[in-house]
Parts: sequence; C-alpha cells; structure tokens
Amino acid sequence: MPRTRIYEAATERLEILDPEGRADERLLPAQLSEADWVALYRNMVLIRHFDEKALNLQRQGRMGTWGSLRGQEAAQAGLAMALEAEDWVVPSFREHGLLLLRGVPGHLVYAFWKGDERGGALPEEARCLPPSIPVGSQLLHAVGAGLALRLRGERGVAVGLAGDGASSEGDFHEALNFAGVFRPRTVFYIQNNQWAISVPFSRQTAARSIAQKAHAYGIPGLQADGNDVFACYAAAREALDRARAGEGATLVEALTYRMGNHTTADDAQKYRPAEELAHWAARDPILRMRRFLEARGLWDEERETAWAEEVRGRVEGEVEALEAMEPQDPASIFDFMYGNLPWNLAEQKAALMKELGR
Amino acid sequence: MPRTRIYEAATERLEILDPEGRADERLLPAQLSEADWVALYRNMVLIRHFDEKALNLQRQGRMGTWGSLRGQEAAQAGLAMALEAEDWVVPSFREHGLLLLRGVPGHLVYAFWKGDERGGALPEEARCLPPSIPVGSQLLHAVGAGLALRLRGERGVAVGLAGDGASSEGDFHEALNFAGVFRPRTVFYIQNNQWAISVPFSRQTAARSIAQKAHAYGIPGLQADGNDVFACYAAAREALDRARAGEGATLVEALTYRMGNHTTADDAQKYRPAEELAHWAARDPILRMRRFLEARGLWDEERETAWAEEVRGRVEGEVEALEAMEPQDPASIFDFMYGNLPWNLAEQKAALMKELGR
Amino acid sequence: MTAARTAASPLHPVNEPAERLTLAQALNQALRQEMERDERVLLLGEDVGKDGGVFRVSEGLLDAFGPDRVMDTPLAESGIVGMSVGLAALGFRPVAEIQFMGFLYPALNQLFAHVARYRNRSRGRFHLPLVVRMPYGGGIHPPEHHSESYEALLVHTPGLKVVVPSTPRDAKGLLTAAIQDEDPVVFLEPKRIYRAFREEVPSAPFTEPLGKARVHREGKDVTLVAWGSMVRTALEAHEALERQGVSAEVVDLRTLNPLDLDTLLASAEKTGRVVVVHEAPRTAGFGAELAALLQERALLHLLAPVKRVTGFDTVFPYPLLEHHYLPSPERVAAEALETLSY
Amino acid sequence: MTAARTAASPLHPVNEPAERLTLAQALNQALRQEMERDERVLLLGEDVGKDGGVFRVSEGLLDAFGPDRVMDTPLAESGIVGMSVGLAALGFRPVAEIQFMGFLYPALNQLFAHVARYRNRSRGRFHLPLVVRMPYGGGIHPPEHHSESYEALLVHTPGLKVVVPSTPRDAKGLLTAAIQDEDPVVFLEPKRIYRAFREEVPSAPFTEPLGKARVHREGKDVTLVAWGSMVRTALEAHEALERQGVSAEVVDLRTLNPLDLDTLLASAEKTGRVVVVHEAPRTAGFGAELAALLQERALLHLLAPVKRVTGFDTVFPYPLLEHHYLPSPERVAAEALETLSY
Ligand SMILES: Cc1ncc(C[n+]2csc(CCOP(=O)(O)OP(=O)(O)O)c2C)c(N)n1
Ligand SMILES: Cc1ncc(C[n+]2csc(CCOP(=O)(O)OP(=O)(O)O)c2C)c(N)n1
Ligand SMILES: [Mg+2]
Ligand SMILES: [Mg+2]
Repeated sequence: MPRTRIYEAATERLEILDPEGRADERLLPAQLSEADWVALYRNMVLIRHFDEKALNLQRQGRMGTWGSLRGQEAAQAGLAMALEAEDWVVPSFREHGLLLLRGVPGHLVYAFWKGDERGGALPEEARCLPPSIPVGSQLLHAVGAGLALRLRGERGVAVGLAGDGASSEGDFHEALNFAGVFRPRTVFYIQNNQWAISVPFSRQTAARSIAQKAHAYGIPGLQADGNDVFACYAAAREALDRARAGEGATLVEALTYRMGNHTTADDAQKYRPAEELAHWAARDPILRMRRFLEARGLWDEERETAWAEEVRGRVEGEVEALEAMEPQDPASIFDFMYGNLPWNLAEQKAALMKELGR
Repeated sequence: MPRTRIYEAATERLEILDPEGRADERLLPAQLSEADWVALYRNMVLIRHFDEKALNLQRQGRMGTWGSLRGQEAAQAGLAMALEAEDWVVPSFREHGLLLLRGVPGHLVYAFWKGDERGGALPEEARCLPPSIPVGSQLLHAVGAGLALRLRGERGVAVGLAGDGASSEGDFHEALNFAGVFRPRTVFYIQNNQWAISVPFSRQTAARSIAQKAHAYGIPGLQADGNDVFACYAAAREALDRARAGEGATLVEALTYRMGNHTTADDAQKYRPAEELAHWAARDPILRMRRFLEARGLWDEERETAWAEEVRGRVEGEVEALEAMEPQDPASIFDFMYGNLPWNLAEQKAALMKELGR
Repeated sequence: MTAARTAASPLHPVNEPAERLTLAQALNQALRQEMERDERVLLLGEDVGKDGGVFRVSEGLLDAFGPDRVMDTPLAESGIVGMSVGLAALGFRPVAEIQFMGFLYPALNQLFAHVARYRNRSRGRFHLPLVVRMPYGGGIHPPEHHSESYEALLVHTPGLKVVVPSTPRDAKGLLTAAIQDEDPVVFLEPKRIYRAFREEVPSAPFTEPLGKARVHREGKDVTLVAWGSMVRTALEAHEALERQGVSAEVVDLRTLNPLDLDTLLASAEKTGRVVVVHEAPRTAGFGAELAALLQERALLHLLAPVKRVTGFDTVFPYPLLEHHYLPSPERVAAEALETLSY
Repeated sequence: MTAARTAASPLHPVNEPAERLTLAQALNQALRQEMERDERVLLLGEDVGKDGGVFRVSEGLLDAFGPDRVMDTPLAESGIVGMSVGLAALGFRPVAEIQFMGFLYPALNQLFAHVARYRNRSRGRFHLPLVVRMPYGGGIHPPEHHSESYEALLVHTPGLKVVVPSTPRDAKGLLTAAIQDEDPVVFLEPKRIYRAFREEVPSAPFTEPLGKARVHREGKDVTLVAWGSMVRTALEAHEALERQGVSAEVVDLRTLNPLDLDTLLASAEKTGRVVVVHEAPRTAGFGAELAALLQERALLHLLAPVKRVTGFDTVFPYPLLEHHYLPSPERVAAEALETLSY
C-alpha cells in the first residue's frame, strides 16, 4: 500500500578513542590541549579512587549506602571538562565524580551518603542542585533551570543527569517533551550503564538506544561511547554549544557500563554474568586513556605513581574532613522545613530538646 | 566529525480517500465490501447525529458536560469496523461514537455524561472498559489488558484510545515503553484532533507527529488521515492484525480535527482562528465519503433522507430510554466502593437514608 | 451576629478604593498585580494563556505579560510542577496552575518528593518560592474527577503550606501573600464559589497573613469550623441556627498549614462544642486532625465530642447525586443541634 | 501479660506443621503458595524477578513460576500499577511490588484515580482484585526517600484496603487474604522487621481476616495502639511500663482500612487512656483519625486525651539522625505515663 514518509531521521554514535587507546588524531576535539588530555586522565583516576575509598569506608561501617560509579569515569570526567563555570548541574545519585570535578568538596559528597543532611548544602560556585534520588524526576528541574537561564538571557546551560532506568519514568518523557516546546538551555545527559539494579537495558525498553528517543520530542539525540572520554567530551560539548547558542535542548546518551554493584546494598553476582563484566573490564575507560597518553609519551609509570600518591592524599584528606565534622545538631531536623518555624515544629523541636536534656 | 548511524527512523502516513471523495481503487482495503462502505458511511452519520443530539440536550439542560466528537467520525467508525467481537476497547472520554458502534446502548452513553453512574456499567459483550477522564492514564490499562490476552493465548486485542494532548503525559510514555517490552496484544490508537482544549498540537510537542514517537519504544508507528475512513480502517486493521499475530503493539495516529468546542463548557472561538475551522470543514470525513459513495451510485439523496430519518428515530429512542430511567437510588453512592460494605460506609449510608426519610 | 474579628489588613484602611469582585476576579487581580510588581513571577499551566484558564482566573494576563511570563504548557501535570522547581531554584517565582485538583495526582511525586523537601535537602541553600494553585471541591455538577478535595494529603506532607480562601477579599490577600511567601504554597480555590457572589475588594495590592483564621461570626453556643466553599455552608447553618436561638461561631481556617491553633482553641474553649465541616471524605480527612488537636488540648472544655460533617467515604458522586454528598447547611445545623443535646 | 486474644485461624489448629520464619520469608511463602494455588496470580515490579526483590521477598519465584508470572518491569511505578489495572480487569490477580513506599508517589494517580474507583466507575461490572505491596517505614538507615510511611493518604482514599502486618505469622495470613480479596489492597511491609525476628508460621496456606485487629497484650491501665514496626516498639514500651507496675494493652490494628473499630473502642473503654504510635508525621496522620473516632464514640470513657507518639512534621531524617525521629519505646512509655497522670 503506497504511503508517504512524513518523518525521516537517523541517530548517530560517536567514537574517538578505542579500547586499545588508539585514536584517529583528526577526530580529537580541537578544543582540548595535551594538558587537557592529561587532566582528563588524572580526573578519572581521582574519581575512581574517591569511589573506591567510599566502598572501603562502607565496609568498615564508616559510610552509608554508596552507589559506585566505577566504569563511568569517562562519562563524568568528559562532561565535567565540557562544562563552564556558569553552567548548572542537576544530578541524580551516582554523580559523585562529576560533583567532585565540579568543585564540591569530597567530604560533603561523603557526608551526604553517610547520612548527614549537611552534605546537601553544595557550595554556591558549584552550581549544582542537590542530588535527586527519585529516579528520573530531576530531569524536569533541569528543564526549569534551563528555561530560567534562557528567560534571563544568561549564557549558562543546565545539564540534567539520569540513567538508563530513568528513561522509563514518565518524568523523562515530560522533561524531554517540555524541552522541545520551551527550548530551554538544557542538555539531557544520560549515562546508560546498561543496568538498573538487576534489570538489563534490553528489558528496560525495546528501543535500541536512549539517543533515538529524541525522535519523539523534536530535539536532536546523540550517542557517545561512554567509556571514551573524548567522545563524551565532544558529545557534551556539542550539546552545550547548541544550547548556549539558543538552539534548544539535546539528548546525549553516554553508553557505558556499571562495573560495580548497584549500591553497597546490592550483589550483582546474583543477576549479572561474569563474562559480561570481563568484557567491559577490557573496555575500561581509564585503561584506554592511559594507553593513549603513554603512546604519546604524556604519561608513564612514574607519573602514575606520583599521581596515585597525590590522589590518595587528597582523598584521605576528605575522609579526615568528613570525620572531623561536628556531629549534626538534632535540632536541625526542624530548621529547614520552612523559612520560619511554625508552632507545631517549634513544639516538636522543644520536646526533642527536652528529651535530649538540652 | 565522522559518526556511525545506529538507528534510522522513518514514519509513514496513509491516505486513501481524498476530501473530494476520490480514491484510488487499488488502495481500498480488500477486506471491505461495498456493503461495508455503505455501513461505514451510515455509521458516521449515525454518530454525528448522536453527538448533535447530546449538544441539543445539553443546551436544554437535559445533559451534563458533553465533549463533541464532531470531525472524528471517520477515526472512530474506521476503527470500529476493524475491531472484532473478541477485541477490547479502552476508551478515553470522547469515544461516544466508537462505544455506540461497539454496541453500547446510546442511552447508557448519554446517562454517563448526564451524570448517572449507571452509564459506566457497559454491557459485557461490548468489551469496553469504562471511559477514563484522567488524560492518558488509560493507555496503561490497555497494555495490561493486552498482556492478559497474550498470557491467556486469546485472539482478542486491546485498543487503548487517547488524544494528542494525552501524548504529553508520562503515562503515555510508560504505556508505550511497557508495550515494547512486554509485547501485549495492544494497539494504541491516538486521535490527534490537533487541539487539547486551547493548546494546539504545535505547542503540545515539538515532534512533527504522534506516530514518530514510536521510535522511542521500538514499536511500529503509523499515521493515517484521520478524516479518511478507509485510511483509518486500514491503519487500525494493520495494527490489529499485527497484534493478533503476536507481533506486538503498534502506535496508530489518526490525524483528524476537533470541529466543535472542547466540551460544552468551552468556547473555542476564544482561541481558534475561524479560517482553521473552515479549512477543516472542507475536509469533513462524512462529506468525502458521501461523495465517494454517490460517485459509485451507492448512495443518493433518497437514501440519505431515509437514513437520516432512521437515525433520528434511533437517537430519539435513546433519549427516551435515557429519560425513562428510574432515578438512581442515592444509596447506590455507597454500594460499589467494595465488594462488602464496611462499617463506616454502612453508617454513612444509614445516616443518608434517615435524612431522606427512608 | 457580630462583624468579622480579623480586621482589614492595616496597610489598607477601610475607605480605600475598592471594587466589588467575584472570587475569580479577585484572584485574577492578585495575579496581575504581583506580576506587575515582581517580574520574577511567572504563570504556567494547561490553558492558562490564550484561554485564560478554564475558569478564566488568568484571563487577560497573556496579553498583558506575554508568552514568556504566561506559559501554556503541554498536558502534563508532573511537568508543570517539575519545571516550576527548576525555575524557582534559579530565582523565579512560578505560579503553576493545575486545571482541577483531581488532576494533581500525576504531580504528587514532584510535590511531595521535591517541592516539599528542597529547602531541607539543600539545608537552605535552595528554597522554592512557588505556588501551585488549582480549583478544588464540588458543587458544579461536572464529570468524574472534577470535584476532588483531598487537602488532608497536602497537610500531611511537611514542607508545604496549604491555603484555602473562601471570599473574594481573602482570595486576593491570601494569593498575594502566597506568591510573596518564600516557601511553596498549595493554593486551593473553591470553584463552586468562583462566581457565586461579589465582595468589596481593595483595589491596591495587599496581603492577608498565612496561618491566620478568620472568625466570620462570633457566637457562644457552638463553633462551626470550615474552609473554602464550606464556609458559605457554615454561614448558612449559622443563620438557620440563629433562627432557632442558637448562637454559632463560624471560624474560617483560611490556612490549613500552618494552622491557626490559637483561634481554634479559643473558640472551642468558649463554646465547648465544635462541628468541623469539610467536603472531603471523613476518614483521615483534615477534620480528624482538628478533632485530635481539640481533644488533646481542650478536652476538659469540650461539652460534647467534636463532630465531623463531611463528604462520605466514597467516590464523589456524579452530578445527579452530588447534592446528597456535599454537606448542606441543614445537615450542619442538625449536627450542631445534636452536639448541643449531648 | 496474657496471650494474644485473636485465636489462631480456626482452619489451622495449634499443632499443625509450622516453621520459624522471618517476616520476609513468611511473605515469600504466602506469595509462593498463592501462585501455586491460583494461576491467575502474577507478580510484577522492579527487580522482583532475577534479583528476587531488593529485600528478597520474591526470591526463587521467577525460577518456580517463569517470566510470564514473575515480571521484572521497566523502572516506572505508574506503569506497574497501571498495567496491573488492565490485568486485573481482565481476570488476573496481579501482585505489584513498589520498591519502596517513597517511590509510590508516581503511581498515586493510577492508585487514586483508577484502582480505588474502578468498581464504582463501572458500577460493579469490573473490580480489581490486585495487591500493591511495598516496604515502608524507617529504621534501616537508608538514603532519603527510603523511610516513608504515609499510610494516612491511602486510608483517606475510599476504595482501597490498607493492610500492615507486624509479625511473620500475620504477614503470611494477611498477604494471603489480601491476594484472595476481591478488592484492591495496599499491603505495607515494615522493612525494619523484615528479618528482625522469627516466629512459628503454619506451613499450610491460611488467611487472617482483613479488618481485624490483634490484641498482643491485654492490659487495664492504658491502651497502646500501633501497626507495622511500631508494634514492636509498643511491646517494648509495654515491658517498660510493666516494670513500673503499669498494665498496658497493646492493640495491633493490622488493617487500617477497614478499621477494627470494635476492638479499638472496647480497649479504650476498658482502659480509658489511649496512646497511638506511628512513624508518619503527626499532623493529619492516621493517629488523628483514631483520636477523632475515640473522642467521637468514647468521650465519656476517656480519662485523658488520646496521645499521639509519632514522627515529627518533618522530612524523615537521614541515617545519622533518624533515631531521634522514630518513636522509641522510652518515648512511648513516657507518654503513656503522662496520660496516667492527666
Ligand atoms: C522513582 C524511583 N523508583 C525506584 C527507585 C529505586 N532505585 C534506585 S536506583 C534504581 C535503578 C536506577 O537505574 P538507572 O536509572 O539506570 O541508574 P543507575 O542506577 O544505573 O545509575 C532504582 C530502581 C528510585 N530511587 N526512584
Ligand atoms: C490528567 C488530566 N489533566 C487534565 C485534564 C483536563 N482535560 C480534560 S480533556 C483535556 C484536553 C485533552 O486533550 P486531548 O488529549 O488532545 O484529547 P481531546 O480533548 O482533544 O479529545 C484536558 C486538559 C484531565 N482530564 N486529565
Ligand atoms: Mg543504569
Ligand atoms: Mg486533542
């Protein structure tokens, strides 16, 4: 039956650096210097160590539930490098690396996940909204933030982060659809780590990619190799530039892999084939970047040792800062519900203080 | 920057009968006889009259809020013809025509919108879930119903209906995504009448069509000229056949036009240009079908008059049946909340009965 | 019968310019004046622009302020509230409209998981000066889902303020205060009385404080507590009771959270008898909280149990039966008389 | 201290085969046995399949019943409940899991606008025999949104039943009854005690009736009313009070809707003093309804106001402060003693 085509479009994937550390030099983002390349690598090593430390702390009972970002270092470091100071970050719950690179003190990130509300008071300069745990819902905040930036004529862009699982929530849809209609300065940056707890991406949706979902909203979509820090940088940069130029929102998918358990409360061995993990370990984002730098004489064992040493020291410092925090005042439970303390909260606060003998 | 294509999207539109009533005979659905053609026309006339009558009743204070389906007769009659007895219908609030053609007594449809709960008890054979007013939410029920049919190995298909506005709701997304994953025997049939109250389709989404949204879910999507009863039939039939064959769900968009006000509580003159209405009046689905039949000698003024007479009589009969209904027992307010009446409802019911002197 | 106890807002003396407005018009005026005063105030929602809102509350505002400040949104309530969060976090003061309270449900995740918690989650780094306003309650004979009133759910959620005007004057003053408030306010508009009557409303901007009840009638025998359209019902019950020689005090809570406990307790202690009137289902409705508080703090003053005259624990009936559901003045008066003979 | 007043279900005599199970294991057994008994019973939710649920409540069921009966869904709560509506309308008996009550919000539209209303909307043509089960409440030191308990919202919504077990044995009997019930049941599982202790649970299938409270301890001085994990707290308070010579009755509501008003009233009339304990914020919590009912129906028996020992009207604190928030046995005992000196 003859029909007319009313829509034709394609979704693309961007790859620059392969697992062996080989890159076609012509594809390397022109905006990045050799020093930037090294910084990207260092940043990835830093956030991996920061993450490993948290897992250690958790095993020792010094940390709460922690969701490891292992495997997603390129996705977060690439984006972080593409961001400018005036941009806003609207994180989900696995963006520890991004937050750190954005200038959030590590001990605050740790504090949040240790179970201390003060870890939600991120420094103003970081321009981060607080981490959002209800999956997917924060993408709408990124639309509102991006719209605020557009309405005020500011240069900044709001980047909303979420995972592959989040793409199934209604709010994902509403956010992307609103973004198509209101053209906020927003980038949706989805780290598809191929698992949502125990549910593999193939059971999350029958679509072959997250990026192609952009066709539903009249906005561009693009997939990057999420274990390739150059591809992540380039895809983020392209989307940020577009938003900054007032051309609307973009959906970026960084196709990566969650190498750890979902959180410290999870055991992925229950549901994940060991071969799959091995397959992705060979595609580790840090490994390939090290190979790349070493092949160019920009990195070697000595520098590795020195940087590892420095990173250890910095992370240790954050742990010390964490553990040196004064215990939180129980009265603070009441103090941030409203600008003023209403009578019922005042009564309840007084009762608690009395119980605590204060 | 060289990139690889990971997805190619194309969406098609189906047109068979043009506004002048011309059809390429080779495109006419092979499953339909001349008698079916005439039935399609008669059905459209019937439901238009049924709709007009409701508007009249409303003006006279004999009906509650009524959402006119004027302009959408082809979309509903085409689908109705494609359905089989074993299929299920999951309607939204503007499917009066479809319900009628599905065998729901007109006086029940009227009763529902007059404000009588008994209008929600649709006859079992109609296989209709009750009309759903919260926009978009019913599509998930169609997924569940279609999954039930698949799990039981039944031949029936569940058809979920919604409008263009509904495509913005999170539930639309969740329904289509679940359908991709669970492959229920479900068809999504979206009547895009280009308005959601005062919001035109162009402000509802930046996507060019509803049909292309299927690319987000790994299911096929197809647009039909929603004022062309053959195209609507053919698109619905194709989707139903696919579901019946166990090949999963399809998104069908019938691109039509809401010729009336949103409901009797609305005044579209406030927001809709008169030219637009005139443009679409020339594309009236009934008009073109009449031209088609007349050109083939299958219809004429005499038959028109006779059928109008019959339709008037039938609709009048429904009004009589409506107005002959016993007033609803106020006690019924309590009787369908649970299988058994819990003590609080029993008390409240007794109090009302006492107040009413019963 | 005595005049209302809460004086006119001190900024606006009694002889100021005023017009007789309906509640819907008063809300429209508040929106317009706040948008004039503060360019951070934005309106968004389904059909709020060209259509002026299905109840015409935002009539004329698109023309006055343009599409960047009055935004017709796609049909998605979670989107409306969720986008408002981002706008407010970055310094705007969005006023989001939900078309009917029955369609707020899809936005409850944004409202409960984010709006109510943002100040706490960020330990005060961010707070959300936003208003989510919507028509609520019954009495207009609409289809299913257009008559809901589940204010109790909102009051049970810490971090929100909940405001319900019952007169045009209060509607303007309270909405103005809600927009100026630094915390999120859910503003429930009794659609039944959008146009039911007119009242003198000061023409200049003014605020009515959130958290203060209004005593519409002073009385000594029994206290009728209500909010929204049930205040009219209570006032009519007051008349009926007066004809029978019973002096009923009518307290209009106006703000459900924070609650004006002082006014409530003072009245209960004076009369010793309280009837709470609300449209929502009885069980776990806000009337329960009021009864709980009263027995907790005024048990020895209570001469009879606190009565609740409420909707039934059922779906709100469709138009033909809804009058049986809604508390009527007669029902309120009858229950009040019962407490008198306890 | 006296034995529980509600006898073992008559079908299952005391010397029947039984095992010592945790609450989570008992739930698992109920699911398994119902799925064996009735092939219309389906399980669906996030991570309920291969993972067996994040709390392992559905452990082993995917292997036993296959992927058509135990369905890992995409991450979308409205989808889970909405799809269940269609399944139930066409004759299945879905048991949907929401991973934590804090993530039920996105499904409230389906739950409130459809699940609770389907029987009424179709005047009985359709009804929805479905269960929506989820872990709720605090005490496990998780991140934000994992400790919520807003049962009051569910109880305020006519058309739902709301069930909360507090022991392994009841968990099995009540979940079995919920699955067999013809109406939609929200089944709240106190995650804090999923594995806190074991109890003898009959090995054969059995039901505990919905709508019946259980008196765990008989007493004469004061009644402690609780549900879910707060029953443990109340039992510990009972011990503490006993040491001080106070005889406290402990009533476990088990079903919040329909409520076992008779048992509640009987206890209140006996002791004259009632303390309601719940984790949820105080204002407009379900404790308010209980207080309202008691003052309404037993005012002259009350020797003191009904007390509420509850969570604060705040966000549930993060792990390091959560112990301040949750009602402790000490707090309950202290408040009980206060009612004794009223
Ligand atoms: C609305 C909601 N539902 C469920 C959860 C529980 N939960 C936490 S993380 C998670 C999986 C998220 O998967 P994805 O979006 O892919 O992010 P990832 O964990 O892989 O980073 C789930 C189900 C939640 N936090 N929020
Ligand atoms: C969840 C929800 N939000 C808002 C409404 C109010 N409302 C009723 S119909 C409608 C427009 C629907 O537009 P569309 O989906 O295109 O269907 P149409 O009316 O054109 O048939 C709106 C906003 C509703 N019924 N449900
Ligand atoms: Mg993931
Ligand atoms: Mg439409």
